Amino acid sequence: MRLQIEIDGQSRQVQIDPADAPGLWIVRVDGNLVEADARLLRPGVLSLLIGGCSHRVVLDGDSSDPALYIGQNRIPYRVEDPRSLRSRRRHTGADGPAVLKASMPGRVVRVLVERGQEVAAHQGIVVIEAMKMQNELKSPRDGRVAELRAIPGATVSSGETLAVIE
Amino acid sequence: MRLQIEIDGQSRQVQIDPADAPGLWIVRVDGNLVEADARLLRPGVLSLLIGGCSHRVVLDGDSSDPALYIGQNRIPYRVEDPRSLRSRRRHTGADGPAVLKASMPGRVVRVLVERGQEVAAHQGIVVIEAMKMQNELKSPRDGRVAELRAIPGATVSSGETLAVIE
Amino acid sequence: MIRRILIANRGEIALRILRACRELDIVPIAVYSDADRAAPHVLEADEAYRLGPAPATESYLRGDLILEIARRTGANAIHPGYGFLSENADFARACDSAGVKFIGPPATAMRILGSKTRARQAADRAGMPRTPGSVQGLASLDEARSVANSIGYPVMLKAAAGGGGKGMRAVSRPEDLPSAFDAARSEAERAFGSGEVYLEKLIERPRHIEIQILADEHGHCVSLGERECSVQRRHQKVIEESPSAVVDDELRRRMGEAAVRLALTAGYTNAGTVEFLVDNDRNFYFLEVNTRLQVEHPVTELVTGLDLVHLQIRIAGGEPLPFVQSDVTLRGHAIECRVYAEDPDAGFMPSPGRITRLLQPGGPGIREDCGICEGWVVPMDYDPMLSKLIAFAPTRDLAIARLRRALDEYVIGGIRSNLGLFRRILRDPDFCAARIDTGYLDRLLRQAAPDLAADTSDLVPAVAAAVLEAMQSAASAPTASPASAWKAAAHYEATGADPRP
Amino acid sequence: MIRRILIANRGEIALRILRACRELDIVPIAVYSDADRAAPHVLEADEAYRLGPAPATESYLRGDLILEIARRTGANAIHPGYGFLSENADFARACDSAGVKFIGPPATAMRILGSKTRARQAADRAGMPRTPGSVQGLASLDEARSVANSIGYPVMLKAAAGGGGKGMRAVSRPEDLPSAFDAARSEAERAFGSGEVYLEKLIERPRHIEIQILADEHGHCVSLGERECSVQRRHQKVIEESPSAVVDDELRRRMGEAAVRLALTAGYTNAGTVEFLVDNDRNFYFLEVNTRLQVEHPVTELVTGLDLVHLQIRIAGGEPLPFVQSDVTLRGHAIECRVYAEDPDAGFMPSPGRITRLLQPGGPGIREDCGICEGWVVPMDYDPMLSKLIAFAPTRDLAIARLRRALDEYVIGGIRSNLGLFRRILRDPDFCAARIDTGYLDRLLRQAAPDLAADTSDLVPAVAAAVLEAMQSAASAPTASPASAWKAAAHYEATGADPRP
Repeated sequence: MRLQIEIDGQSRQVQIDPADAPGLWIVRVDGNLVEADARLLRPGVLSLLIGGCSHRVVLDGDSSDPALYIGQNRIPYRVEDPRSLRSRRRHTGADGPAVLKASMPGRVVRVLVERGQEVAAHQGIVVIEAMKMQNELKSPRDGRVAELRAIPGATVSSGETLAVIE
Repeated sequence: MRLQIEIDGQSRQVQIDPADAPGLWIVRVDGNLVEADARLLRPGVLSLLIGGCSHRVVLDGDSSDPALYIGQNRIPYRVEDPRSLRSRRRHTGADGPAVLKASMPGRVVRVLVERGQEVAAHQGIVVIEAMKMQNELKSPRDGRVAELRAIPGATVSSGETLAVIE
Repeated sequence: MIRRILIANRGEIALRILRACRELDIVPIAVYSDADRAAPHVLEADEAYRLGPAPATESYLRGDLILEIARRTGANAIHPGYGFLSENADFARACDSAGVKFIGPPATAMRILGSKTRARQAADRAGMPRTPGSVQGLASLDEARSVANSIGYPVMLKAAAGGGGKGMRAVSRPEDLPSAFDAARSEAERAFGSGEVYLEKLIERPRHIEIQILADEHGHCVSLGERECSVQRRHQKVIEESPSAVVDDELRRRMGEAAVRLALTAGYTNAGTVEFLVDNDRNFYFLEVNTRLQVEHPVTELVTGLDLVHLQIRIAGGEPLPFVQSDVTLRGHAIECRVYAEDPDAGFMPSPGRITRLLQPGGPGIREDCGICEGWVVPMDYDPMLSKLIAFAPTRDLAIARLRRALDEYVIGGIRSNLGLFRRILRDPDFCAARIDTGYLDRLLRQAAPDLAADTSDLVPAVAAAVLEAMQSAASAPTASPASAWKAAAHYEATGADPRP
Repeated sequence: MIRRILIANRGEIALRILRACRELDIVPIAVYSDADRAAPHVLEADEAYRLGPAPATESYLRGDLILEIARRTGANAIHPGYGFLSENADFARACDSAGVKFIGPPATAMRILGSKTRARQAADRAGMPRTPGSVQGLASLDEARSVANSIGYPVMLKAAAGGGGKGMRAVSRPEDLPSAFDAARSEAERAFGSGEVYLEKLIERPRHIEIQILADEHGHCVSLGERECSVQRRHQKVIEESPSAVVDDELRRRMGEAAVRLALTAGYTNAGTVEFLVDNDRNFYFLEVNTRLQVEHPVTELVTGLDLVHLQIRIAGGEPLPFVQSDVTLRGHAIECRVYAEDPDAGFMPSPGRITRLLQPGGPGIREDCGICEGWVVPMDYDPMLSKLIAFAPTRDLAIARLRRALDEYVIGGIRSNLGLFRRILRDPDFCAARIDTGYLDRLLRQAAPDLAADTSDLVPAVAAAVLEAMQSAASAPTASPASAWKAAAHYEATGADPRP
């Protein structure tokens, strides 16, 4: 099985095949060959032995933002799927409309702009509160508030679109 | 939804229907009506509030022998399925051939009888070892060893047939 | 005789009190908001009653509802925990009127010590050192100016009703006083409904050291050693320990005696904490009193061998203290980390949400007072504390080593936490040498974090990701997308989600 | 300087030692059998190496393989834990020859104290009270008869190489001696490869009380108080506590001094335990020495505030003891329960298998030294210990209450455990009053168990079962069988099972 895996922003070519015993895999990463002894202890918790070194691997995040805890280090990763362009989406939109998304789940306590208003980069757009802490979300660029979905008092989830700046 | 539920050997008639709010159920047990507020916290762990009393319910066992921990009490139960006779199977076989099953997973260390041999009730048939403890399994009745599947040194799982006494 | 206690709180402290109730054969009764229906404290209680919607103002702050539930369920005492109604003198009085024992000091003592200016007056009556400055609210800018001139700059403006750093302003030059005075007043007015501010000498690089006291209802009061709480961010404690590296037996005795005198002067009963600032020359200055159980009480429990919640309940039940001051001895060293749902790598942004995976530390010398479990959705409506991780060991060095070990075992998946911050602090040479003051953590955070991130030339992450992918691919149908290793694992969380009818 | 320790053990004690290594900045190296590849001690170690197939004789007892791995991986010390190779003098000597530090006493001291007859001779040299009887193996039935007649019946026959109750026979009448003598000899021969038996006076209803000692390699030895281990089943300890209700300061001092003398006489170093029987008049009699860390060492750690595994490692590294006898004080009370995979309701039948669900206790005063986790398959190949649950509190009564509370929080699903037995013991009036001796538990188990089972007229189980069924039915496709509520929940375990390629 051939995979392209992006680890913390850097892309690696990986070839993985089952070895001759249960739990063993032959893995080639960018030309380096290792034998990995891997057991899934319960969903999302993997014990990985490579050359005698023991690694506790814990899956974190979700499909849009997967990560691994290896020991205590949280490492974002992405398995690139050649059949879709999904993995490239995050790179789009530098010049197009900028979408302001909720960086945390919370309640909208204040909306600081109006639809159609001209705004500068870093100008405050919306204030969200969670866990007794208020967070002011700022415009990612100069532009005009093309859409304004945030409604004071409403609950928003993380990643939800609050406004679009054109 | 109508159910027949056997709790620790005693059969109850239960009617359960969702109430008007999420998590709430109207349950009638043998004519007693209660409102239950139930949340599955994670698979197999249920928080149940009935009239202000809080119960921690944990599923245990498997399909052939389900049980609930309610607080610290382990309570075997069985939801009887009118479409099958499964629930009655355990009552069969009082006069027919008696099947000697492994009462725990382990290794067969000794087989004390031979096929075809006449045995008395409570006579030792097989010795199994697990966790440094040996267990002698005894014949459930007088009879003849019609089948003998236990092989010294073999690993057996719980419930596996070791011998049949006719 | 206290038989049934209503626990008017949530999270780890509700569980903490619940456990003490069980150990004393008392029925624990929980209350919950809609956000907490599936919370551990509801699961573990004998009885649990709904208060109302998620916002605290509609649930845990509704003293009227809580008293109504206490009456209906026959609870003859209420433990308020910390936060919420715990320092609300009106609620304490209402409990009293309703014939329900409030587990804490009487409303009269709370009123005296709850206001910082009145507490400073009480400190003077008790002959206790305090920072130079006013002991009453400043009537005008002129008065502020004259006090500041008499004690000398730098000074600190503080809200009398304050807490959590709100309504505070440090002023180092006379010309900055007017604007600071206005700002502190209006911030205090907004935050506490009272614009009363006072002024005190600013202590440079102070340590925050506090004394735990315990007073019964028969006039006996003891002190239980100190806690050093100098590791703070925005005036919020982050790490607490006992004993303090700068407090010797003599200083401990003097601070303890001062705290006990203040408590007796104010007619205080039950558990309380007298907070001090300690300067470089180990002079101590009265700061304020917290008229309740503190978050950080476990470090005192570990070094004294006592159980403060047991003792709170026994005191509230009218029992005399079962020991005297000379019976109190400190042994070993305890350090506590407040584990929060916040992301130190992203400006300490709150991180509520579902805990998809939880690997908790354990073993010798580790105590975790925890309010979460796998599958729990941390609500956005309350403070971000998830649990308190506490290490106990014979020495401070070993307590630090033990805490590091426990932090390395700990994984909280699905949300972000500040576990990484603790890993950093506990390896910082200044912290390890106990060179700390209340500005320590802000200084540390201004430095670049040591790069603990994975070496990208390391093969392990790529191998791990590939194995997970291959396992998923082997286990699932051939139509499965290769980019979905996480999905199989996430299935459990998905199916564990409240499947509503 | 010890830098890398190979941990030649499994389960909770392997994790216990691993944690101590981390706290001392030592690299922990695990070994495992095929049954333990997915065990917690492998997951948490820095390095882990396969020994062989599941049976202990092919894995954890393979000293040759273990030494080979130590050499290959640069481990300069081996911690044997308890059981397996921990009391094997040949292995200790082999480590020594290989230049790998064995963390335990020297082989010479193990040989003296490992044989019960040689240990009795050493006790005589140390001037320590022991039971009347022989100090050498009995050459013949005639010799046995003459010793028995001289000390008087009842007497006890014991295997010199014994342990765990094997090769032991109580004899109350002279006419029973011949058959008991033959039986004890042949049982000892089968179990230990040595038929050497000796004979001692049988103490009636004794308490089992043992002294923890610690000796450095510079001639210093201290005692760390006692543990009472009288709650036993078939000569296996079930509950241990410290201090003992019958040991006062004076008796503790005398027993401690005797134990230290014995250790010094035998040239003992590192941690060890001297076991005694104590009769109704509080006379103590030397029983035997365990030349290793004991399962029940945590109760001593909790009341002394020390870490025995840290101290073992420091002693093995050549450090002198960092304290003297007068520094050792006991505070509070600790009780430990050995949690086993066995079914007390079915003749204590072993219960290996997958742990499908695990709810673990926590909070103040609770320590769990645990070798399991959710999803773990408890192998059938080793002893049934799952974890040790230990409570610490200011008094024995509170430690009991705390342990009850923790047991009520604890759920181990998928396999059976003896948690229910502990719930029963900790509510038994005799246990609560400390009226215990080594026959206590057998007597308790002969009584009918109090009926703690659910009242079948209670609605709760039926409601719970119905709700689970209805949730499943609502969540799943219409074709689902109604009798399968457990299936959805079990899905997680099923998908968690090692998905082989």
